[in-house]
Amino acid sequence: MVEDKLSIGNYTFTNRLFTGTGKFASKSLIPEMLNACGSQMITVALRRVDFASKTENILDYIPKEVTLLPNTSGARNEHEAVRIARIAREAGCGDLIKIEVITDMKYLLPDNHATLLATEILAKEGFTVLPYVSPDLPLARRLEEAGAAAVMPLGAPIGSNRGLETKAMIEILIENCQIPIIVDAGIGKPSQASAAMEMGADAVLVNTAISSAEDPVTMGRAFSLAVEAGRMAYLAKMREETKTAVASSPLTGFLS
Amino acid sequence: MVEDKLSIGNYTFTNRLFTGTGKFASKSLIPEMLNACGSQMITVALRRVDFASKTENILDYIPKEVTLLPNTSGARNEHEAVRIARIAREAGCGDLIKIEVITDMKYLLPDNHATLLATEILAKEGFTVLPYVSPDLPLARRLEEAGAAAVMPLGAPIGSNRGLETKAMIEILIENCQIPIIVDAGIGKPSQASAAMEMGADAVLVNTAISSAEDPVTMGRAFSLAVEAGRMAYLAKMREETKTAVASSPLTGFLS
Amino acid sequence: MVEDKLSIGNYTFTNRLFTGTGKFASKSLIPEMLNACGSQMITVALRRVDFASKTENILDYIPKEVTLLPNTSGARNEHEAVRIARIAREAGCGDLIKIEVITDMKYLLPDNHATLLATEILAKEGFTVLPYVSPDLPLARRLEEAGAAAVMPLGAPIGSNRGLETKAMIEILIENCQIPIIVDAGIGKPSQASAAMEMGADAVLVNTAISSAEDPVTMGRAFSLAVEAGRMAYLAKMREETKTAVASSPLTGFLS
Amino acid sequence: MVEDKLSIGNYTFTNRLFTGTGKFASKSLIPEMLNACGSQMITVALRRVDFASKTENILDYIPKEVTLLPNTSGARNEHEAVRIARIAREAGCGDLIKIEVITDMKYLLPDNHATLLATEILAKEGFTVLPYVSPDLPLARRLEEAGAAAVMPLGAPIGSNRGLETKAMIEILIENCQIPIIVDAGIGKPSQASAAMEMGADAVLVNTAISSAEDPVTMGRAFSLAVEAGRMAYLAKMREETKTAVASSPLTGFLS
Amino acid sequence: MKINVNGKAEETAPCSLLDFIHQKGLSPEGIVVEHNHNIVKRKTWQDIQLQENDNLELLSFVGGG
Amino acid sequence: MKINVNGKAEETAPCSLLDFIHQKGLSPEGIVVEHNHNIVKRKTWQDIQLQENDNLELLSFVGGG
Amino acid sequence: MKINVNGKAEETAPCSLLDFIHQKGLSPEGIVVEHNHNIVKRKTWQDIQLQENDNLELLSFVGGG
Amino acid sequence: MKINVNGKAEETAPCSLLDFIHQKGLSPEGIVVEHNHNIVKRKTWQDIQLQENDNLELLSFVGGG
Repeated sequence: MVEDKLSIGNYTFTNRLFTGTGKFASKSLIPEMLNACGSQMITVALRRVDFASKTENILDYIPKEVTLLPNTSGARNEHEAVRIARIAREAGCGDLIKIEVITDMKYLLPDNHATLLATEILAKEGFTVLPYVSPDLPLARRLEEAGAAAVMPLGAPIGSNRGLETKAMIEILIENCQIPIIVDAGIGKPSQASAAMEMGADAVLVNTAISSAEDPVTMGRAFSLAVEAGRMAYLAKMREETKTAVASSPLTGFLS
Repeated sequence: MVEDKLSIGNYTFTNRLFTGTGKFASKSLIPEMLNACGSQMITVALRRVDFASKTENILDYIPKEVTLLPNTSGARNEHEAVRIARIAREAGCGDLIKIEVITDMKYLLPDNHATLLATEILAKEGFTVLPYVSPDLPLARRLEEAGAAAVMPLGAPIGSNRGLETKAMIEILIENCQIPIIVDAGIGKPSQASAAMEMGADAVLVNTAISSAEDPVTMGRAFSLAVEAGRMAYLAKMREETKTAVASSPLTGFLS
Repeated sequence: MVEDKLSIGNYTFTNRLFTGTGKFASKSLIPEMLNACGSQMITVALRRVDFASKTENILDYIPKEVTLLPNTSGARNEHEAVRIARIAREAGCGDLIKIEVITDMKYLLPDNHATLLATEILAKEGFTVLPYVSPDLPLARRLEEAGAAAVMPLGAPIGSNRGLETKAMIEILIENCQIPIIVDAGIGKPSQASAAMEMGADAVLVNTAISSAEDPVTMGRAFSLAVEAGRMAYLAKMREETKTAVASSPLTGFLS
Repeated sequence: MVEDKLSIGNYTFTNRLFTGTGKFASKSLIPEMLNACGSQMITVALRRVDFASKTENILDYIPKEVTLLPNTSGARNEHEAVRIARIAREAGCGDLIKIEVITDMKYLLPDNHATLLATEILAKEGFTVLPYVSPDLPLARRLEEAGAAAVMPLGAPIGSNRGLETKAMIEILIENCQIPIIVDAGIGKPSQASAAMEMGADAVLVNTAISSAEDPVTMGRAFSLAVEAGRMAYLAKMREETKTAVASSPLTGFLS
Repeated sequence: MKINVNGKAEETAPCSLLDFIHQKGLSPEGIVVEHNHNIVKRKTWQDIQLQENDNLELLSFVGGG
Repeated sequence: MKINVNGKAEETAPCSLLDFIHQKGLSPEGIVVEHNHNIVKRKTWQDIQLQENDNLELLSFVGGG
Repeated sequence: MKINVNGKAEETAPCSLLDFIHQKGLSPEGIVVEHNHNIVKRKTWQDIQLQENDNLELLSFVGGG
Repeated sequence: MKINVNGKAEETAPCSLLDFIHQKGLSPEGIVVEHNHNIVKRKTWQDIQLQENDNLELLSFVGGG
């Protein structure tokens, strides 16, 4: 099989599991997890330095060959998202940005319209924009027109482990969008990541399900295998379901 | 992680994907598939030699290191199943036998009671008995008492690719049986194999979904990765679902 | 629409919701519930008289026009089930009997084989036998041959409110059995009862979901409406699902 | 139970099934269906008079006591939606309007943002606005602020009969919105309408599943019963699911 | 004399089964009786004289699903 | 004279909007009219004299979901 | 002489079971034989002389799930 | 003099931005600075003299999903 690469803007990936740096019991687990799963892109957030607790720099835990995907978490509107993106780029993290505009603190659902507005501005400024949104086809088309490099629909609320609860709407995005679809948020089990890839998603981003597992390193490996499995199955083309059985052994009686 | 082995009777496996030899477009795909997925046990069936078409011997396509699991397909009752098992052992295939007693030709559902009767007889004769059944806890306990080496509950009708439609009942077997539970039949996608392993199944047996894929070799590989992913996730302990979101980035606003 | 009657043995019903007398906070709720839902058959159990607590006779709470369906709960094997059935008939409750043979106290799953054996004996003795079983086509066919008047497959463990977790196997019974299929156990919501009827079940039996609701009388009414709705939909023939949309308004633009 | 009324703007309903006039084989089925289901509000569309085929006036088939809900189908943007709404009101249909702005002709998914813009304009003009949208909490909150009288989230693509595929997102709307939530589009079976009501939806709108049934009149009745059942169950409070069984008969053995 | 009732030994004066049931304060309706392992019809209760070591099972209907 | 009706050019003799609608064999009930892009109330139709190049949209309700 | 092979009558000259299998063009590996309803081990085939009316089942492994 | 750092007033002696960061015990790597609402590149920090009432935002990367 010819190598199967994923291009997002000018970036190319051979591993379709993207990861996050949130909620690890110890930051030292992050490089181990990355080594175990081979993820080539990982998210980070930006916040005011806390002088009280001299927190170590998260970047020190991320191997150089892994691409950084700063997010705009903490942004309550498009203006804050744009500001965070510019600061992140200035910090020398490159031009990738995951736009995350959240106003609801209970379900952490993205503000689709504010995310579109931020995407329009940042794409013009040359960012490689990955907007995190609720799956919505007309919006996704506007994101494409606005120059988004991919669309990141949620499967379920962030960190809920509820899985692909928006499956039907994500399938419609996959069928109708030209840019990559990366399922982000809510995936709690490798089987769910596999299912997302089987239906044609280009990649998945998993943070909580890995970082909050009892063994995050092994779980990271599990997710990368599942993502690879789902991708391979998509390429190897599965057969449709049938209502009745289809014999795998000869249907004849033993001696007939 | 200490090596994770599966013991069935006196046999030990490190790969938890079992495969089948049915319905490959070309038998030469079988060794390729086995090589791609690393499956260590594969099913075969027994039938009268067909003098008309000099069919090649299926065994010639199975590497010596792969364990053979003859099935009793074609048996309509416990007596035929016992007869087939004895012949298979005589053929030098060892003492493993998958008991399959089927009377319904539309859904190919197993006859649980006849399967129990055959299990009682064959276990006494020293066979390593793997009964293929509809998931049913009281029956599974009788199979254990009868000396079955594992229980093989169906996920859905053979070859239907419908997946884990009996999930709830299989979970109950996993929770309450001492011998290994191998999900057999109906699994159509890697994500479903992964889900079976995540819930604690000891192994899965996949034939149709691999052999009837457009690319069976790649699909075999996909299933083995998915099975490994599901097993790892089971061992690494996934967190429960939560109704609401659980932030992966700091919940504070960007500048607060 | 010509009246839609359900015949079970020599009994005929126009209401397809069967109910149970277990776990009502107060027995006086039973007649109210029956009045609200119009159920025409209700289950009762048989136990030793408890001299300590002068428990009132459950039968006093069941209107005469409602058919009694004694169950064999408490039976651990076919012999006890047969004994209970005979006693129940002697008590003047008629010849209806719900066979319930349970050995597993955690999931209360029926012993399919013991249930078949009891059915064979009791059908010969002229009982109208309703066996409660895990859905299993070959077994259901034997129950038919043994003279069962209906088959009562479980949807999920008794009282669990988990719904139609055995949906796929129940559908196969409905398609392949001649006698009525009554979904019993596990149904927790009216929508699940409706779904069972939509797929062609002949009736459903609901106890816990009604008796343990905050308002059992209203819940009884809700279930009877849902069962009627599902039955009507089955008779009125629903259209299949389609992947894409099918316009309900003209597809043309407003002024074109 | 005190009468359970639904208020939408200044309108009050005792029947929570809303219906549509699209795709009936014969218009004369509409009044029969309305009579069978008791629906108190029904949708209509507006189009250029077709001089070629003297089409009868759909309004002639709708009993006077049934409230008309004109939709803006055919609108490709907020401006056309506003224009259609004004014309509909002028036609003497009152001030109710279902805003439907659709650009995608394959899945007929609503344009959430254009719908919001139209809602802002029409609410100011005194319309009772019912916007049809993809379920999205931040958008729903803006619709509330804009003065929408209810939110109509889709369950699945129009006319697809796929059911509550957006269940998780609709539940979040129900939990977090003050105005009524009316599940519109995609509902194919009464059990799905029942499930929507059980989870707390205030009403459902069903057109295709009724009009395209083999017997639309009976199907209309089935849906109204299912909606009533679901509502009652919501009010009577269902118990949670439990993993294991909860006995409905005494757990003791028969003679112990 | 001693008889066995629902698995427990009891003392009772010689009497008919029907009398015994009345003594226990039970109303015959909805009660079923096994007398020495045979189901005995209600109408025969008054004719059945309890004997030393008789075994009685007095059963009734309770709520069940 | 020439007027534009539902996007198509038509010839008609000078007349009131109401007359025109009757000529088209339509019953006024359930019809809505835009006359030169303004919605015109039914009661005013008889007072509106159609002019050369007038633009009319005649609309009515149809089945929809 | 006449023997019965896999449910069909066949004519064959007297010979050993092994010879017969070779005549049929089969390679002994992966074949199992029931001779008059008894399974006969491969190493004994050459010693088994076929008799009039013998019943043979020649079986082999095929693809199955 | 008084300056505003991450939303809090602070006293500091006149110094360059780079010096100030060192005084706070921070290593410049992985820190981003907004000086009076403009992002200032790291290489310019030593040339920026802090003034009375300057506003500084010192930001760094943290774990996030």
